[in-house]
Amino acid sequence: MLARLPGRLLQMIPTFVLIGIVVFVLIRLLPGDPAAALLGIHATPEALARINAQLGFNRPVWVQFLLFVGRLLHGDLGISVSERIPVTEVIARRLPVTLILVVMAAIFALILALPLAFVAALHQNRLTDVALRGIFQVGLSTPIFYIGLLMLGFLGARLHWFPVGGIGNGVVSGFYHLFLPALTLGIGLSAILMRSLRSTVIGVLRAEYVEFARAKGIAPWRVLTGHVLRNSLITTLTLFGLNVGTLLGNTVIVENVFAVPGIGGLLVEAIFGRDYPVVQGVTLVLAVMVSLVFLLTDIAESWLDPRLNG
Amino acid sequence: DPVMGGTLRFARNTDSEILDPVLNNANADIWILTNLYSTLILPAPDGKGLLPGLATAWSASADGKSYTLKLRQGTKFADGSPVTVDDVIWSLNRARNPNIGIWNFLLASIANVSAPDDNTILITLKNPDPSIPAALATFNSAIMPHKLFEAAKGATDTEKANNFALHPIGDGPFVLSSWERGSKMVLKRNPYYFGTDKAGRHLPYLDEVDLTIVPDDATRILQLQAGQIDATEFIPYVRVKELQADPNLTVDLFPSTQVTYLQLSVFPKLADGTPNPLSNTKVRQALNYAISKEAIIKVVTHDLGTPMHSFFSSTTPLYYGGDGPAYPFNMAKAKALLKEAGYDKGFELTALAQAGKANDTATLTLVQQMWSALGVKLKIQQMDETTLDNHRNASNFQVLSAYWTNDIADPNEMTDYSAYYPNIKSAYSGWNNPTVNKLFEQSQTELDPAKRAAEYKQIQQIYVAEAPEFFMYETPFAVATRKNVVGFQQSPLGNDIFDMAYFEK
Amino acid sequence: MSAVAQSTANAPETGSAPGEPLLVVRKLTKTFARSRSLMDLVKGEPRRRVHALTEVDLSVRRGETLGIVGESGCGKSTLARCLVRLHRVDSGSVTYDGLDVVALRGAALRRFNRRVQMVFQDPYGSLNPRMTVRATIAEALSVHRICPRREMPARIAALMDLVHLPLSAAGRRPHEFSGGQRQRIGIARALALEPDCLIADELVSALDVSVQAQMVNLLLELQERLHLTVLFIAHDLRLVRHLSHRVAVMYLGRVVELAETEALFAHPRHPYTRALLDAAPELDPSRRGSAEAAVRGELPSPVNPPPGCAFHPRCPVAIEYCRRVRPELVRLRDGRLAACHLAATEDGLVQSTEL
Amino acid sequence: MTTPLLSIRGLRTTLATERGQVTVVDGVDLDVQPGEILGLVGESGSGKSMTLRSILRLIRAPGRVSGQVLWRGRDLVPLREAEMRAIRGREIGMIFQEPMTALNPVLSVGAQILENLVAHTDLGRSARQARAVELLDLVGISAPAQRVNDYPHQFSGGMRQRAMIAIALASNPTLLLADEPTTALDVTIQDQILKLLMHLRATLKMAVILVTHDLGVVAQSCDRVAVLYAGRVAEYGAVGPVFAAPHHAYTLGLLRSVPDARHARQPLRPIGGAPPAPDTVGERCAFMPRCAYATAACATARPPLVSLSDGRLSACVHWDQLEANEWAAV
Amino acid sequence: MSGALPTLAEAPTEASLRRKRLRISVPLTLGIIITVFFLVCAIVPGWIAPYDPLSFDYSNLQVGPSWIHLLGTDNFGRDELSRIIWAAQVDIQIALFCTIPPLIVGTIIGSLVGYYGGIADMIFGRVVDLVVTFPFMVLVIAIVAVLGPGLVNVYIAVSAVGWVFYARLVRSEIMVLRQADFAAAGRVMGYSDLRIIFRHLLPNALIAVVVYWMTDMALDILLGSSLGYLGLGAQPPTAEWGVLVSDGKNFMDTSWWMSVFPGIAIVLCGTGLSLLGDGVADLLAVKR
Ligand SMILES: Nc1ncnc2c1ncn2[C@@H]1O[C@H](COP(=O)(O)OP(=O)(O)OP(=O)(O)O)[C@@H](O)[C@H]1O
Ligand SMILES: Nc1ncnc2c1ncn2[C@@H]1O[C@H](COP(=O)(O)OP(=O)(O)OP(=O)(O)O)[C@@H](O)[C@H]1O
Ligand SMILES: [Mg+2]
Ligand SMILES: [Mg+2]
Repeated sequence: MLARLPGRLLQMIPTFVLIGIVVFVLIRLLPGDPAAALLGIHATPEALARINAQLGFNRPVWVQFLLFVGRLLHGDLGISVSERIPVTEVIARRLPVTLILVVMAAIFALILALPLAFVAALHQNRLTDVALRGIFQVGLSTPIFYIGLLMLGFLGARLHWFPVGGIGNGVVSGFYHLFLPALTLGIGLSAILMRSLRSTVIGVLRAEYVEFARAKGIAPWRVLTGHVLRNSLITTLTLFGLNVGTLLGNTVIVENVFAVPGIGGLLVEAIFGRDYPVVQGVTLVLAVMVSLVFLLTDIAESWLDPRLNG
Repeated sequence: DPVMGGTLRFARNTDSEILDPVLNNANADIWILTNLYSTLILPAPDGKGLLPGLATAWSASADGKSYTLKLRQGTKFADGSPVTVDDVIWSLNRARNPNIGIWNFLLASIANVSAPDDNTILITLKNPDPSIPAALATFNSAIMPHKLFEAAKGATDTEKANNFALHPIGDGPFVLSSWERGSKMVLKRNPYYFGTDKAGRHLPYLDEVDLTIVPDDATRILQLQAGQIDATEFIPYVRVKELQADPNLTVDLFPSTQVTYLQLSVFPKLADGTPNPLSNTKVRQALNYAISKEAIIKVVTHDLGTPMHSFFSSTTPLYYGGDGPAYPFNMAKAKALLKEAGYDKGFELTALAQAGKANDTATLTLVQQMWSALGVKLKIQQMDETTLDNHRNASNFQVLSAYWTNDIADPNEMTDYSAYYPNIKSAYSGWNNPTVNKLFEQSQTELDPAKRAAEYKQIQQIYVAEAPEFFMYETPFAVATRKNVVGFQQSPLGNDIFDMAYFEK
Repeated sequence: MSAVAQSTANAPETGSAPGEPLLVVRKLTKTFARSRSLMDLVKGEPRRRVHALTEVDLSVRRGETLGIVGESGCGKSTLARCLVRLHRVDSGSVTYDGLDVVALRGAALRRFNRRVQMVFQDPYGSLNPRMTVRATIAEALSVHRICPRREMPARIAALMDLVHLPLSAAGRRPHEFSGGQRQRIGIARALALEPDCLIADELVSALDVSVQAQMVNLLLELQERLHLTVLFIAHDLRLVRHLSHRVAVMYLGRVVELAETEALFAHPRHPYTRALLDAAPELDPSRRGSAEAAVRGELPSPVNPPPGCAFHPRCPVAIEYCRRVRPELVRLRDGRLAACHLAATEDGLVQSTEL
Repeated sequence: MTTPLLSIRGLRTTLATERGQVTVVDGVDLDVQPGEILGLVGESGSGKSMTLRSILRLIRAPGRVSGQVLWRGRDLVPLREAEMRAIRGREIGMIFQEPMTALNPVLSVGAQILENLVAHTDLGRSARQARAVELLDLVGISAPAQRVNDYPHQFSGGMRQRAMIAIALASNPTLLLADEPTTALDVTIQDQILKLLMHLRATLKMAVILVTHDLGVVAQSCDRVAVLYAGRVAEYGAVGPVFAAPHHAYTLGLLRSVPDARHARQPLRPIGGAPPAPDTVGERCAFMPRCAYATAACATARPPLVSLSDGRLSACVHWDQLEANEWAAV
Repeated sequence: MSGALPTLAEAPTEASLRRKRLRISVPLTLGIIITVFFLVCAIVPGWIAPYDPLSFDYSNLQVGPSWIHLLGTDNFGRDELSRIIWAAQVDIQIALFCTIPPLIVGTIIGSLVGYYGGIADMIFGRVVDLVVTFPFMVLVIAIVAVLGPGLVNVYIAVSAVGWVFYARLVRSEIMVLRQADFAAAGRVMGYSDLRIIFRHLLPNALIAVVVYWMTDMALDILLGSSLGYLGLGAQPPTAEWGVLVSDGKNFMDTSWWMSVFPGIAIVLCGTGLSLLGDGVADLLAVKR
């Protein structure tokens, strides 16, 4: 894997360029431009022209793209149209929150899905299994904002166990505040993971090497931890990598419900506000982030699965 | 008695974008700005009158072509530096500069601002303008520290403004202490603020206001109920009754200038070239009659709204509501009018609404149902705000759900926008009434209040009779606070007024 | 059934008489590229290759059965696949009845495939699990327009009878058959095209002894009836010995010995052949072999074949010369082909002083 | 005759499948003497692997094992799982049919050996490590100290099989259950593995049950042979006599299916048909439909395994009417 | 030679095999029942729904479940049950129109790319990266914003992105299948590539596609809800489960039934589809 790392990194570049172009074109296909979004009902042709000229959005798209790429090479993503500060600053402020949120969500999803998938797999087709699958099916079919509001209503407002939205001040309080949104996101993801994980575990449990381990006379829990868990984790990781995009997409909703100033909400706001520089910047950062996650899952997979080191 | 001190935690649904009085354009900016900057004249909290601000007195010359204002002595910016006539002149000149921002039209009649002495400001006008005192009480005329602004980084006014607005120093009751974009804004008491209460105590009472951003209505209310915040605005009407019943909460319904209505295009032809049935006055009247405002007020505003009598709100100066609600529900009349107009077979209309605004879609859903009795088929299409504005500003729409809040305590802004053709074709509707146009132009220079009132009465009557919009309702601002919060006010223009707020012991 | 036999009999004679070489392979080389990491690329290391076949020489005579044996991974399947053009060869030539097989493409390739068919090792994998027997055979018939649509049922019945499958099984899918029956379906499908050469890659390896025997009988019967030329690839020396007229022994991508069956089994000349025969367990418990294994070590990696004679690391009689110089496949005195320095010396083909 | 190490009587194993309960081992009787190699042959699906797994009770619920498995006089069938674990791997080792799937691909070979040592020995960490290397050396893996941390995919097929043997031998079992240890391998490698097993048997005084398809393997390596058909033992006896004069029509059929060097390109005499699916036999000789000697007597009941002379057992009604095997005459 | 003839007496007869092949499991039966129920709702909602889903009743705003209104009424006094039943029409439509075009296009592209590999596969790899790197929902939101809200545009947006997931799935299946001997056999038989791809390989890849398809349908109904939350989904007064749930959001405290019952409909439909998917996969699976 480590030998292939530089290759993987190189491979990302065309992806980023492609994403850059698609985003550039897509956002400019939206009706209205940053000036129109800024001015709203106060827009007059003169004001629009003045502001677009100020912001440089009156030039041909390809010129804008080249300028964007040129600035990008200096680490400059431009200035946010609506917030009027550098996009790098906007992202720097919002990204960590989302990162923590997503990481916590991933952990929650694993904590939920992994043991429960095991329990379900070990009780295949018995009541426990059916009940667990039923619960996760509900999790899978319930809109994420609804789960979020229920969490807020019960665990937050009613029981006062958790703060009702926001991100608090400081690290400890930050984690405390992000608990519910991360859990909400995690539930959604765990429902996706659980389904395939269960069948993976069932498959692994049936594998000959598990039988062989039993034939060695080692204890059942050692069989589970030493053989089944590790092999199931590989599939989980793959699956997790595939669902990072979904997870990030759901942050849009969760951040809205829980008043978390993260990057998902920012992106949608920026799309609606025609804040071209922010959309471009955030997309790029997301692409880098997701690619890194892919890379990390790849590395973790090859660490777990020596066959991949071929 | 008011208690000094304390931190008020207030949740808003969206964050401000720029805290510059001139360059802003979003309500989320405007409604917070008055806490940071003072104007020469202050609007009364009820929106009806004007109070002394940085100027203690003002008077117009006999010909109405100049105003003289006396500056208050010893006022300071939040950093302790004095407010000088230079700051005033520079600020007003910046505010009326046609190349900066979009609010300069409010001060368009000013020809020159000067200072005969260190305590006096003389404003000369191109023509008499009765709305100047109100304009000077509007956020964009705020007085800013010239030197500090110039010291801000950047080459152009825009760049300087962007940087200055990150750490604005103003002369309002509060000063920005920290700002985490999209999440939280902390306002600290400005110790140099000139304002006092009736008992002579220095305002504001509060030490601090924490403004947090919570986009989701339901979450904001949950936070309030959980005691995580002390107050919040934009309570959905459906929740008002329920929250009023909560022993821990108070729900205030502040009179507002907010009106909700459906904007129309009355051009003879639509953007796609097909004939426009709404260009026919009778059709518009018929459709207006066919809308049961009572039902909408009941279902959508849960009886918090009131029917419109005019095209602007009853809280606006020079409002005329004497003829009663516009177009009370009358299906028979509606049918008759439509028949007269030759449209008794019905037709199709498309209404645009902003995506995610539950009330707009609810209203349109009701209208859709009501009109179906006339054979008028209404299609509803939601879109994001910018796309909607794009349709509006290109006059590319038939019906469009809209609401309005005044920014200035004068009817001229709304009239200019909605009823006066030469500027923006009466809000891009294409409604062009020469009488109204002439009356409005006269009223803009009319110094006699009675005559101006008469002109406005006529404008409103013509407008209602011609029905270039579908009248819906006006609504108060619903703000919920914890029981111990007293004195918070929202002006009819929407400004959040924190300087009189305090915690009851 | 008779239809099949007839049409094969009526196939135009293509010149060469029985016993003449039908399929001639010359210096056939096939390598597979291994994926190369970026690091290798940066370091400028050449792309690593699996040397599956190296300069293989072979000829199959019309109507004969040529057996091919060798260890797993020595290139038997690769050879078979190259012959039916499933692989593109790197170099060398394959001539079939005067036809240059390597250069074939499009319609000509399809015509060639009609004449040379292959049956695969894996009875589970070589049939489309979703197609019934009837559909499988009918597809072959209709794609090549072997017979008019109305005659198809009769032709299918004839083919199934030929391989001893009951007609009632025509509507079933592969998973409803045993391994031996599946191989029969595979053979029926191949025979549907009326080929004159059949390449059987480990046709019976996956089957039980009793079923193996059934298949052996079937192959013998078919060859008799349809005058097929057969290339029989197998692990099992007993089977190869039973079926083949001649046998080729392969080691690490090369043919190391090729001889008439009986001669080969009686007097193996290549040490590898000898090891192979020694290692094969005899069926007679009274004739137990030595307690020592016939040959040490494992098959070397085809990525880095050893220099010199590929067998030298495991060869009990290897001398220093074998480590350096690769022996050519030469014709020995007794007419067989072998690639061994020592065998060549024994026969006086090489002066022992040269070694 | 000495007391057998392992004595199996009426072993019956039932598995739960989609079609319901299926009996795949249907009353197997077997004896294994200390230090002997017992060959277990039979067609695919005859229940060889299931018999081995049943001995170690590696049958998952709701599958069931019944009958008697006397291991040094102690019946394993009623033992609790924990007691069973002390026997698995410790006293009875097992190697599985397919080394590719039976070795955990994500654990190093060493780790998989160590597991066994941790469970069954009280060796210290370094002693275990040393033992693992020693084991790999024992099964003939060159440079064992370097290869111990390799993963299964880095081993060739033959080496994987050796690694499995090393794992099974880790705690010096008295009996090794070897399920087709050579089927997937080439003749030369098969030869090496079989010679290794025989060598280990001799040096470690270990008994082996060797499952195989290949009659040649039995002839060359086993002391005694049991022929399995449809979940039952058809014939049992010392290898030489059984091969020379099979006492079951099925054994005879198997031996005749193998090509004979003297009759090249002559039709063979295979057993017709295919073995029955488990549980479709009914009350008759399971081999009857394929048997050339079948008579009405075969159709009345499943013939029991009866003891014949010199320790041979057969379940054939017509055992004494069979022709002798031909090559035996040579 | 008769000895070589396999005896088929013990083998199950053709009829019994067919019966076994079609033996329908309990989960599958449940899946079929649920799916058929919703299909009936979608096809003839008018026969089942007790009320007009659009007619207002100002005297019965937000009344809870009762015998008159089994599932209560919404803030316009519309019967919730009737709205849920009529919504099935829209949601089944969403489930189908959001998935069938990507299913077809993705399957074809995935098959070709998986079989031929090469440059096309590399380009496809980049497209996959592009799509998976970009949060799906955001991409759909952006495309819907470009095209304007409304179901048709949602279909276009989801299809524009969704085909990639099908193609990726099919590609990896085909890549494995093309190694199979029966693919090689097809080539040796002189079959054309297209015949091998679409007649031999693809049918064997379809199980995975069917299972994914069923899940995808359920997820798309949910996506409708998220878009409804943002106002970009079905346009009023059209009832759609997701939009009903998100409309009911404001009434969670006062009128829980407005969001809970449509939510249950989503869960039920999703469960039905996934049971159906698993069951059909079981039926189609080739036993070995
Ligand atoms: N498609 C391929 N890509 C890469 N390497 C291959 C490929 N096919 C075969 N090889 C390699 O070529 C060599 C010869 O393989 P081949 O399958 O021809 O051996 P074989 O003699 O048929 O073995 P077996 O008896 O196990 O079937 C092996 O090392 C194998 O790994
Ligand atoms: N997990 C299982 N579920 C159901 N039936 C099974 C299972 N495993 C094996 N069987 C059946 O049990 C019977 C005996 O199988 P077993 O694996 O013991 O055969 P075997 O003699 O070892 O065959 P082979 O030579 O193919 O390994 C067969 O009919 C097989 O189909
Ligand atoms: Mg092969
Ligand atoms: Mg077995």
